[in-house]
Amino acid sequence: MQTSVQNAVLILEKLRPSTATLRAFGLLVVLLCVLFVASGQVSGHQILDNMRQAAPLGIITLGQALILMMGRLDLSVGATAGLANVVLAMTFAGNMDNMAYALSITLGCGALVGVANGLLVVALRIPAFLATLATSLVLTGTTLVVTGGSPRGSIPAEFRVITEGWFLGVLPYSVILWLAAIAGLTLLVHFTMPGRRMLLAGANSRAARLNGIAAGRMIVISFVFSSLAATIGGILLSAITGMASIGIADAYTVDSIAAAVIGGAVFGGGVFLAAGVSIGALILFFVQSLLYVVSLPPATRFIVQGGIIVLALALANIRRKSD
Amino acid sequence: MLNGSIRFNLLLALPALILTILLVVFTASLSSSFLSSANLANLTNRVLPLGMVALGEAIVLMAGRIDLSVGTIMSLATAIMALTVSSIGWLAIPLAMLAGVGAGLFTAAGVILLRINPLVMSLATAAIVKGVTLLLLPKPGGQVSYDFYALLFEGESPLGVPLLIVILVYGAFILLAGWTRFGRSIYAAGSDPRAAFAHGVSSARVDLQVYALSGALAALAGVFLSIRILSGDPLIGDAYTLDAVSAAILGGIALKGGRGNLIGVLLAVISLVLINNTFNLLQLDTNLQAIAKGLIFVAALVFFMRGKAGDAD
Amino acid sequence: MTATLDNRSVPVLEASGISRAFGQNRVLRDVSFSIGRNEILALVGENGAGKSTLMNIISGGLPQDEGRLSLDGAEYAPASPLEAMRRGVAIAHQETAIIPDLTVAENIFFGREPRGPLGLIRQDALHSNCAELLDDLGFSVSPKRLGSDLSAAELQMVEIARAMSLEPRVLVLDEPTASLSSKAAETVIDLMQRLKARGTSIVFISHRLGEIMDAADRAIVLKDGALTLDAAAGEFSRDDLIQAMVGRKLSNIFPERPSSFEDTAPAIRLQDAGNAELPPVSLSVRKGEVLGVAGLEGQGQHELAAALSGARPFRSGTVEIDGKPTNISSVAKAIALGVASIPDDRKRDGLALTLPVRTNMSLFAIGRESAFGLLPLATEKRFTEEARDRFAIKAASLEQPVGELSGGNQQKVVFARWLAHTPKILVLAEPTKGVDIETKSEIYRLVSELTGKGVAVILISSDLLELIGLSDRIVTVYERRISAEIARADFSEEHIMRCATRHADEPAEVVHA
Amino acid sequence: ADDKYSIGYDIYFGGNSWSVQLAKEFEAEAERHADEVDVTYVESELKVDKQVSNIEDLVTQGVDAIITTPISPTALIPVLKKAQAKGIKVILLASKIASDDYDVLVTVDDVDFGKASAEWLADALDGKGKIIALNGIAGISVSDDRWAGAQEVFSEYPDIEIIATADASWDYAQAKVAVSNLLAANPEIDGVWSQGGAMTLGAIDAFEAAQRPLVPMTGEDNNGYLKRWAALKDSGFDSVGAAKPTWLGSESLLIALKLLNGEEVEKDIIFPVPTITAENLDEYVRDDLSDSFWTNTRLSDDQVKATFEN
Ligand SMILES: Nc1ncnc2c1ncn2[C@@H]1O[C@H](COP(=O)(O)OP(=O)(O)OP(=O)(O)O)[C@@H](O)[C@H]1O
Ligand SMILES: Nc1ncnc2c1ncn2[C@@H]1O[C@H](COP(=O)(O)OP(=O)(O)OP(=O)(O)O)[C@@H](O)[C@H]1O
Ligand SMILES: [Mg+2]
Ligand SMILES: [Mg+2]
Repeated sequence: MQTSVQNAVLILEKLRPSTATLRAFGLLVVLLCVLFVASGQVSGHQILDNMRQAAPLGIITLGQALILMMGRLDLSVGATAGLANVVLAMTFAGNMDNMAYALSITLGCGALVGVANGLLVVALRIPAFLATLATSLVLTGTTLVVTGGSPRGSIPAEFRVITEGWFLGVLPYSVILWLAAIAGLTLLVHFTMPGRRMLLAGANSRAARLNGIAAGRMIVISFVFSSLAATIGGILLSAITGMASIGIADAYTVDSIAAAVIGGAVFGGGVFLAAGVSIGALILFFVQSLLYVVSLPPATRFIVQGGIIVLALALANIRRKSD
Repeated sequence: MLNGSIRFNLLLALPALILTILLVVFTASLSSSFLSSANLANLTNRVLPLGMVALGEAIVLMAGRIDLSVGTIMSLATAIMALTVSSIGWLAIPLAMLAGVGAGLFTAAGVILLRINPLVMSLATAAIVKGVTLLLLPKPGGQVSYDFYALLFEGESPLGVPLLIVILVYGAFILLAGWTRFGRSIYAAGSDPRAAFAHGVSSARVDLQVYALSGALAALAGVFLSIRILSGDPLIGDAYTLDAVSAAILGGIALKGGRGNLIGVLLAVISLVLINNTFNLLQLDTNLQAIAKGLIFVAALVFFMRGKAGDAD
Repeated sequence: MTATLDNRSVPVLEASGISRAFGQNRVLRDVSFSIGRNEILALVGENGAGKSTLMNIISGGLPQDEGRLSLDGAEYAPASPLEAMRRGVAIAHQETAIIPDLTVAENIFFGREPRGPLGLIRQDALHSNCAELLDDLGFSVSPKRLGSDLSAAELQMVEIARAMSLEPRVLVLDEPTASLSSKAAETVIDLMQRLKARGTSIVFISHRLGEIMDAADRAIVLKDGALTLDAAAGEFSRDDLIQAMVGRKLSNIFPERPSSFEDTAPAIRLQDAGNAELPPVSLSVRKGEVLGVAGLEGQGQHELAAALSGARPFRSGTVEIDGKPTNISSVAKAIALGVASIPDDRKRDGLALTLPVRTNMSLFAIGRESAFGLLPLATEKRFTEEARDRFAIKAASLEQPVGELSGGNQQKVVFARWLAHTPKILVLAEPTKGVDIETKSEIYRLVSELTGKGVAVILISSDLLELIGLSDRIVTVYERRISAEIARADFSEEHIMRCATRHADEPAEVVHA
Repeated sequence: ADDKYSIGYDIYFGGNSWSVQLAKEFEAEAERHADEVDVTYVESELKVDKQVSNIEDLVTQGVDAIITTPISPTALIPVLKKAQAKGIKVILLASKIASDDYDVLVTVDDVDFGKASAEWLADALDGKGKIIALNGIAGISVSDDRWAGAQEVFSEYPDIEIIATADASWDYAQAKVAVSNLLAANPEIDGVWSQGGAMTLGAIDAFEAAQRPLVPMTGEDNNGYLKRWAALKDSGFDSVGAAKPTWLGSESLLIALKLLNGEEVEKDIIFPVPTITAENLDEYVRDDLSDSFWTNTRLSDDQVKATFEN
């Protein structure tokens, strides 16, 4: 049929990487070259292995990017990932038999955080960044109170396959999960009606409501997605460390914003580039490796991170102006 | 005098006033030591750093911007103090403030020249300042001369130097905000930048001014803090960012700019300081303290942000 | 300053050969004109013709690329609005520049506040000075009210007062009446006459030709940045203005429509329908009929629109659509029932400004054709391209953010959204606010096309000519109640205004229109 | 209640299991002396300025003694001076200040801690071999002191070569990454000197992942580490568990009571470092208790279970 051909063309058109994504990709390649020169060894296997470790940040960044698309900011992703880490270890208690229970409780907690964020924003009309900041405070406080400062339990070694194992020895499982998240969210945002409604609700919720879209619900759902992404990131992180620690995921909040911005996310909202922001997460990760290789003090990591944010936004804004 | 928009803005300080009075009455009636001059002196000492950093944050918020780097600037100032007081003496204070202004100008430059969203730009500044601070002073330490401490915090009377500084600085800024053309331009830019522009107010200039002020005041807060702890600490200020934003919002400064009064901010700072003191003096469970603070923050958000914030923020 | 008739011919301000371009866009081409002493000069032109640009140049807001200005015969090249003001040229902007969180007085004297010791502003003196000024101008606005509390008309008054506080010799008013009801607009026109009597020369921009015919001493017309007409009052007609603006005759912008509805059944009927904000109303609209709703600002017409659109549903009474009782309980329900609404504030209520034209336009078209919740990409593409062509929407591409479009084009995007499936009932609120005459006539043609298909239209407008030209029947609202129903045969501006300013049972003599 | 002593206890941190257990030991001891003391707790969250405020408030309240774990060596000096001037007894628990404005310091010296584990490792290697060192956080006095003690010992063994050091923040994951890298770069590693049990766990996992035989490694007295050690013991793994015992918390109260009762007390009470070796490992390791629990304790099993549930 002609329409199906037409549709295929349109789908391909939509999948064409945006300039922001290509720019991020270029930056990544440059970075890898520098890393290669500095360390004298970069293999495909090594890159995949780094991707494996970058997967938690990558997936959390996807959630952040979704919220950015809605013209908002989620400052609770770090605390949410940390909560997932503590809850997962506690419910797993080192025993693989508890897997279903542990995963469902952890994901459930994550979803609840998202609902809470969404309701604060929609029902109480608190600006998102303050609402999520408040949530992150409450989460950090609650975690401390509940665990008394020393989280319990552990992640069984069998479960840690999801971050340490490789599918057929060629592709790490966590990278597969990450790619699936990219594909899923791309499908949702660019190819489905709910995604479209979400986009409109984020851009102007009042207009969306007056045009018959349940805008409040779409905003709450987007926060649930973001919190779930943070939770999955926290689960992967737990699988890497094998145990629970407090505050272990705090850096993800700023890192995820930085990665998203590097990958082409726009503050005004309306843009969602799953591939771009994932590359952004990789860039951040490789920058850290680079600092490690050239043995700069850990403090430089903050400076480089801040610098990259400014640079990425500056490039994007200058481009937009000259367009 | 208290005419026009000033009166509307004063009304916004009412909730902070009520909260402060409630806390004072409540604690004073249950603890005999609360009103002792030693305790009041302790309280003014604690108001000093938070008061300065919240003041800067409030001015930025009045202009419709936000500065999430103030906490790291405080840390930077403590580091500069700890590292340089021994060699250059009191000159360390202007040096630290200069660094604060520099950080503020950096944020402003990103906001104005590169048109980066103020929230993210100040987050980026925060990351960079934190990195620089950790390079200068990787761990808590250094030495701030006891002379400064003796000058500021020694003595058990609340009528000391800290109170004087708070009164002078807040007095000056209250006049500046309410009764000068400079203050008007801040309110105007925060209220509606386009309209303000038509009135000859350049929002770029206002941005530059408020971020520089906020950087300077945050650094001043860091200076006081380093004197209080007689050393530097590269992470000590981080927690103050949130307290500064909370104090400004609790004090009635509208997040979207254009509204609020600095008297409310001072009252909010006092009530935040009081909460901690109340819990300690009344020997209440310390876990509840964190929750109480969180609830007050959320309540402030609900009272002040509700309905005022636009759809997208 | 007293003016004599002789002074009229002496120009206060003269512009010759003014050109200005923004990048490739040549907005003004060799424009020359002059403003006489004690003259009300009307400046007319379509959207984007360059009117505001020209006035910005005169008032120091923009430099020209070419051409010269002179004031009282002397060279005049203001580098800033401030300098222009000092030379006696002030402007009240098209989009009023009132700071919402400052009071009227603080706004009017912004940057020129009386100051005492230490350079501190004297608030009391500021407000009393302002009270004097407002008194003098005959405005009854309190100087202590906040800008955010003012109505559209009051905002415009304060904007004018601000310009007047500079005691200018030339006052530029850029579309001062665009957002005002006829009644409020009259007050502004009245003020212009009073200022003129005091010796102020006024340049006045408006899209409402009626006002221009009434008030202007002279009119100039811009088309695509060039001057196409310059004539004194009495030397031009309404049609002349239109022809100069549009470049062709557009004598009747209102399409001919059949007006016999005796046999058709009502598409929608309200019986004592109301809610907390709206006392019970009863009305009905037949298929293919346009019911106009006239009224001063804030008489309940927007509450009616909100209830019909499902945003603030009716809570009492009955609503029948196609004879069947129903309940418009939500916007989604309204859409399902075939009730389409076009809001008066398109930026706030209608569009997602940061999103592309395509996304904004395809909202409803794709919803119906979506299978398994997937976006029907082909349908979207076909629909948006068709709609763009059909409505002649000017946009760089369908991917351009809709916020970058001009106001008229934004309005067309909102209209186009409904083209996907013809509604049964169309509720239009101020459909042509700030829209130029050519686009207006396109929108009117569209309405007529829809009524031809049997769509019932409820048209809420503050533009009386539009109501008269388009409606089959007009109801007037006053204090949230219907005060009269007027048949087409009885349409006249005077009669409608009379009905719109009194209760249904009030005797007509009491009213001074 | 007037005849009871009032004691202000500053919980300096509630964010890791050691600091939590330290406070619990104190609490348990205070319960045992419930008829003698009334305790006011304040919480400093590892924030220097908050700690200053908290101590100020304790002084205001007029407690009889203050027990605190100074976060900074300088920050508390003025307020502790004030406290002493008011006749309040000041007991420093597990951490020093840079002046003598206190009555008693009760702690275990971190230099001794480093020495104890270094000596064991030197013995285990017969005084020769290539080792790597895992430190906490450079600049934190605990980490610096322990490393200084260890270096002092190793300097006496010319045949022991420290081929690399890494700062792994007492963190399992960081230690694992660091050791993996070091293993890849060095074909021979004969021993691991580590300042923390979690880091040692990371090192063990890195060795196993690289399929390299385990070498002698030093560790701490936390139960999780001891369990792993016990499990590996039969396959030839050897280790030592040095301890900064949490019972210092309980000791601090006993000392405070002595002070308040007017007994003579030494100003600096520095306990020797308890060490766990393969011989007495079984006395310490508790399979039935949580990994998080620190085994040099005076807490009852029930109290441990209440603190660390599994
Ligand atoms: N910020 C902007 N960025 C890019 N293009 C713009 C921007 N603002 C306006 N334009 C372009 O300028 C053109 C005219 O804009 P303008 O706002 O002057 O419209 P207008 O002539 O006043 O029309 P209307 O009466 O319909 O509002 C539009 O076609 C738009 O594409
Ligand atoms: N600052 C600007 N930058 C770029 N283009 C501009 C700018 N201001 C105006 N324009 C362009 O100049 C043209 C004329 O705009 P202008 O505002 O003068 O129109 P106008 O006649 O006042 O229209 P309206 O009736 O809608 O007010 C517009 O099409 C717009 O594209
Ligand atoms: Mg326009
Ligand atoms: Mg215009």
